[in-house]
Amino acid sequence: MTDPPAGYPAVDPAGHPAGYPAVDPELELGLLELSPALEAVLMVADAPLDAPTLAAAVAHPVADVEAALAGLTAGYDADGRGFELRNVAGGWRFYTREAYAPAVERFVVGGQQARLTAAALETLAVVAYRQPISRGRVSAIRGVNVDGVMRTLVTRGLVGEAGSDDEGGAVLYRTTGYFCERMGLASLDELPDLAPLLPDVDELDGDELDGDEPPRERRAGAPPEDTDG
Amino acid sequence: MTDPPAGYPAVDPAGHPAGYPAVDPELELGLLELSPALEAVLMVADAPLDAPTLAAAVAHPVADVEAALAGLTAGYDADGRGFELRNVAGGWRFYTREAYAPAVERFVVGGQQARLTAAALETLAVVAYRQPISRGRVSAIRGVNVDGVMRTLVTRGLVGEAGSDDEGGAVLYRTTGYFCERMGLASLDELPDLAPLLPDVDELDGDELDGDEPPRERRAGAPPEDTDG
Amino acid sequence: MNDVAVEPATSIDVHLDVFEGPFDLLLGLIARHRLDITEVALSTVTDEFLAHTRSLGRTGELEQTSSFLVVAATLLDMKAARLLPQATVEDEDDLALLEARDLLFARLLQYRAFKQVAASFGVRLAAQQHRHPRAVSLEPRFAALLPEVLISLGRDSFAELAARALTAKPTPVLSLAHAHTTTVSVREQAALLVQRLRRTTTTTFRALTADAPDTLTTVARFLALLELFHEGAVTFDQADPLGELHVRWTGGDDDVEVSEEFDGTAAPHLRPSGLAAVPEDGSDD
Repeated sequence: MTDPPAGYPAVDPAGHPAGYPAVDPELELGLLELSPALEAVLMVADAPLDAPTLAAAVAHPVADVEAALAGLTAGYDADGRGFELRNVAGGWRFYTREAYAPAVERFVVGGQQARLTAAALETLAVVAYRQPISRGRVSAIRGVNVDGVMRTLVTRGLVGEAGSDDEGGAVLYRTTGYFCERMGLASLDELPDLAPLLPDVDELDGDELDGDEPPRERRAGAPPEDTDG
Repeated sequence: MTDPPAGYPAVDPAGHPAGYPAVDPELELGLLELSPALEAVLMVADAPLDAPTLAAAVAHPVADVEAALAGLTAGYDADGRGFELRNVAGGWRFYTREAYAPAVERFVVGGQQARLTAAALETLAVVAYRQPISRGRVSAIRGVNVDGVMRTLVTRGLVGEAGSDDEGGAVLYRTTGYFCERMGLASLDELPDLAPLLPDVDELDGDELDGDEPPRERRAGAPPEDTDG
Repeated sequence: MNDVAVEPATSIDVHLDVFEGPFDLLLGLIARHRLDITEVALSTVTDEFLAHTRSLGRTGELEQTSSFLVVAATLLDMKAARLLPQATVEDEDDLALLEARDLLFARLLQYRAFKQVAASFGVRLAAQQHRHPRAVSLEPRFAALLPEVLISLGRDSFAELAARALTAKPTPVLSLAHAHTTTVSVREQAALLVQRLRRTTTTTFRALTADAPDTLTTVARFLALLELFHEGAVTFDQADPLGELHVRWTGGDDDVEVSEEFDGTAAPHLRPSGLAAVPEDGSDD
């Protein structure tokens, strides 16, 4: 077992010789070849699997597993396979490659998700960047009541409850792992920075911006925060 | 598109020059590359697919598809991938390779699979209270596609098929005895009555409840007859 | 579940019927005039904004009007301020106006930022939708190894889960708790102000709103006053720069008709928005 099988890239982000993690040949006895073992496990998974879970299954160190996953991903890309390995929502999963969607979608009928409305997308965006956040604060930012839309997002599994506000006890919302999956994000850190889109607002108190306690608006009597009690 | 992408074997059991079926370059315009397109379709296929089905999905001639499948199979074998393409009873499907079964087994029994996901639980709850019910109706109620989740529930033995819809012929699902066992119920009668938990029926707009249900059942807001007695 | 298409990335062309609240409308109007978000832009679109707020009343969606009123009040405030002698900022009210103006700008910009990322979310979700995850049933040999399913819910929680899933619109119990359906009519408030102004001729805004039972009434009186100003029935005056805002009756004894601009005809009352009937943008369900 000195040569990796053909077809695996001789790329190894961890600097190991040939696409496989360096394992002392003595220790390697009885161990499964890492990359194909990972392929086998990923082939039966129906959710993204994180590196520790995979490491436990293939009985290799997590660091080696991570290196092997990166190698596989690069290899599938270089080979122009019809599938790809993606790191989404903190785990790894096989996906079909976008270029072959026409073929996949001719075969998979009815699998299309209904698209989100502009209202739902805006609400989702606010939750994504300001989480955890109450419905009232999302309402204040969007200027409209968001109860119905938030419910839709929860039903779709894109948003979930995340405890309640310390002060008012309002339910707080956050995005879910499924949101990252659908967006193709490894984690929320990959969301683009909002700051460049927000010129000159730093002079203002953030709380006021979120509509929590804008004195003027209070006077005007209409912020919808109290909807969620 | 004269050279196959790297990673595909230059083996062609059908005798074509380079791993790809011979296609007149003129005709090939606008066509998807055959081998990766097949990989993509097979990646999401749950059941073995025969060559004509695959040919329809990828829009290539059946003979070319057969040659490409043979090429892919040989390639995976030569590369020592963790998966293989098997022709079972005339259909093709991805399977894990026998050599890596230990890793797959460790993953399967590893406990990750014991607990149901939130989506699976919710789908199960809808089936339990509205059985027999089609996947389409569960989808309409939950607002998401439930194909994958329903498959999981069937695989886990919690839900089973129960004939088909009178009208559309859609497959209907019901909970199984194993479901009752796992819930600690002697029978479905022991499921708590839903009525007190549902808001006043009159306030509900049926259409919002679940898109395609007949008004009668939609309004009922209670478990179907066979559950309560 | 209707399938409304995701708006294109630059979606600020206005369909007044489908705007998403006051900020959306303002942005749309400003974009239609091809303006940047500036004070001039706001004043340019103030009338259109008010016209739209008025039409909301006509179409019987007055519940939604209150969230528009917050913005309308600031816009009118700004407009009124420009009609007054310019001076340096000293008074608390003027500070409040500046603050309200800055806040409106900031919230508009913030809303625009979220609108932009929302559009990019839409594009991304649509693109990602063409990458299909593998999710197939386990090969039978492995399925047989699956551990017993663990259903961590008790039967009551399970029933609650079912009820939640089956209920598209749970009744908003909390908001009903403080649902006292007061309504405030700008027209009625105007009539009240006319009465008082005829009696006293000169007074201050502070005095006119001192007995307002709630903030909504204050807003209504403020709007009524601006309407009266529009009709030439009152003038505003400040004795010293940025002193108290004095209101003087100039309308004589003839009847002054305050338009139904803010009240509309279909539903002639403003409702506080903290009630159950807060505007829903539930185009989604």
